[in-house]
Amino acid sequence: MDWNGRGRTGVQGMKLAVVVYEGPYNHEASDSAYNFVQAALAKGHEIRGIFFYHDGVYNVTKLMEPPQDDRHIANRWSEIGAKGVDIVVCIAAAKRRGIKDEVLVSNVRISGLGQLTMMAIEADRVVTFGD
Amino acid sequence: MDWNGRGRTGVQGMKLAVVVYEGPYNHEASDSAYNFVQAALAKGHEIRGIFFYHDGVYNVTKLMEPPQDDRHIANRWSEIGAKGVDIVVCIAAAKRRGIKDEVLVSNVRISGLGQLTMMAIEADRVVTFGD
Amino acid sequence: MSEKKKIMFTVRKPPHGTIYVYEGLEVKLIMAAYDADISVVFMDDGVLALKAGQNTKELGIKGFEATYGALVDYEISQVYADRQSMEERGMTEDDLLVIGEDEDTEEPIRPQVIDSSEIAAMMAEQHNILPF
Amino acid sequence: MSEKKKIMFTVRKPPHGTIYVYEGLEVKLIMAAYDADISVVFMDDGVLALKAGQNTKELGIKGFEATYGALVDYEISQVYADRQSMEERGMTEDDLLVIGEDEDTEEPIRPQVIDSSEIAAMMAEQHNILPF
Amino acid sequence: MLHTVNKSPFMNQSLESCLRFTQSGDAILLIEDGVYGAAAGTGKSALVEEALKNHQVYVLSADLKARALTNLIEGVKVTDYAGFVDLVEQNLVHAWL
Amino acid sequence: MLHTVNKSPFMNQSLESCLRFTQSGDAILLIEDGVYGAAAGTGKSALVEEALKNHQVYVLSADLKARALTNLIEGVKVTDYAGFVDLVEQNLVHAWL
Repeated sequence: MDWNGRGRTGVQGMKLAVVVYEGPYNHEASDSAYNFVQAALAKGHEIRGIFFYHDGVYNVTKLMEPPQDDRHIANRWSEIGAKGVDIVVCIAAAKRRGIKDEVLVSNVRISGLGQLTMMAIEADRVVTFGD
Repeated sequence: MDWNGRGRTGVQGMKLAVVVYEGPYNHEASDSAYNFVQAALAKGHEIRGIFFYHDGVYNVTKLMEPPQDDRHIANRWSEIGAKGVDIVVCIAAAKRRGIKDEVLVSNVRISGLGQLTMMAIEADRVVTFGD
Repeated sequence: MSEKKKIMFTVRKPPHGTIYVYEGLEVKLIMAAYDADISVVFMDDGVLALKAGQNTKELGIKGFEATYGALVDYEISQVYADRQSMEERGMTEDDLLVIGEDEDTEEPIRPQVIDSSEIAAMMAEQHNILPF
Repeated sequence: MSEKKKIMFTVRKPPHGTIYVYEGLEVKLIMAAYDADISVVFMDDGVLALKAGQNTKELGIKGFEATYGALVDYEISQVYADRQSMEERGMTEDDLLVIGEDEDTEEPIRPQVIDSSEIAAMMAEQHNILPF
Repeated sequence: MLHTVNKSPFMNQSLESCLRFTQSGDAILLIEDGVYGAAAGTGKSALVEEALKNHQVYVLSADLKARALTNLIEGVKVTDYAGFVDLVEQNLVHAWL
Repeated sequence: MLHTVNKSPFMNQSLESCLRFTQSGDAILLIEDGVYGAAAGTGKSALVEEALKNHQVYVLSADLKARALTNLIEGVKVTDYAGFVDLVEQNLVHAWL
């Protein structure tokens, strides 16, 4: 098997947006998105924003308590937010599913679909993770 | 097209259990389960229990606020619970996903997988709805 | 950069079994208010969302046929359906719901049925593509 | 009714892409403590969960191969895999992970590969079947 | 036995898989996105046409109407949720999720 | 263009569908359960073997290892998340969810 040649000159300063459609633990989408964002940040890219839609809104509830030896998905996203990445949860999808300001981890905000629109227009690339 | 002949003599006193694997609104599973339970109750069957597992645990958060003209899935389940049906949310699945006593609608309880086991053993039939 | 960005939505899931088609429609309506060149392509099971006559009353969930009927009013007029996906599902152009009417002739407007090669070519021209 | 109830679990999803296999395993371990006659059948993409050598470290999620290795210790020994599902996925009996070892001989025990007609016959005999 | 199938046969193999594990005389109920399997004149109609030789095939009316399916394969029986409950009374159930 | 496919080809038509809409030269990245499409000697190997005639096909190493896939179709390139980011830099992306 070939290994994809890396260490190529990256396209620096590219703005990426990431969209997540599925909830934590149940689908791998959230993990894939997290690993992708970590790799993009490590390569010096700007993350224009991360948008949680559909069941993706469940990713950032501070009420989750995974087993001690498992990853804490909401805290991981909060740490990405603490680095200055704009993390947005869709208000319409969140209300329907019971995700509100009072249960959000920090460094994450609830806003409208206009934010997704702006990401799709302003980001050089949008990468979507879902089911 | 034929219509399934109904009005047959039902098997009265049958104990049914219903298991739901997916969250509200995102999948039809919860709606199918609800419609099935309503029909079973209308026919005089005993519902031995309803068990929410996987993302199904999201069905019973009182924080959900669907649009005014849409069904309120958590309240619907709570009303079924008020009729005396035992509605159980799996504690392990719920903890991981941030569903706790403080956000539950009434007439629903959090308990362990042993409850699902008892339903599978004691109910004459288990019907599972999921993705 | 005064040129409008081209944004495509792809709809590949069937309606009602999941909420993706429904919530995806909400995104399209919002995005229509922004300065972008929007197109929507229905392919695979997504074409099933375009079947006229859907009635979700007995199911007890909200439908969206009426909203699709207003797509042209929202200035979303580049709406396409993949021919092969329709054929595999036994659908013809007559099965498609109406997405608006012609301002002048008042003729009903339906999604345009095109081939996969045309869709592939359109995809390649986009600034970004959102799958719903 | 002192006879044990027969409960079957069917596993049809692939591992890791979703949590169903993982959380389904938790149910099997709990149910093993109750007085029931349990069997587990892997079919379709479920057989992929039985591949030996899964390593989820780079992915950053919890694996479960070690837990499968203790199924026999939990007294879950009726574990079957559908032959045709395995063949379609290029799997042979040698690819299967170990679910325990024989008490006497210490030989490794693997899921038993059987045909779909045998599985269908077993399904029909159950008190209830839980799909995971 | 009663087998429930809830996936579109065009994108998902669940119906095919279900049919491989059924025994003659088993009943099959198509629900949710599974109801597309009951449509006549599609690339997947042959599955249910073949299944009807050895099985009763039912389809849930609420899901049919939601999806505007009117042209069904001959021999498929339309039922409602009360009929679904009847089928469950009479059969052990497996859901092909 | 870059196409990401995240579904098992044995139960879901996403990979087939993706290949029907790709243009020559497009790259395909298999992730999550989609990596099973890169396995050699399966009933679905022909899909990627055929795709390799006109496309670069990549597969994500973390997902391969999690699924114990070692015997890959010749010509498939293994990449990691950093390589995934490289591919995104170079291409407009469509996810075949």
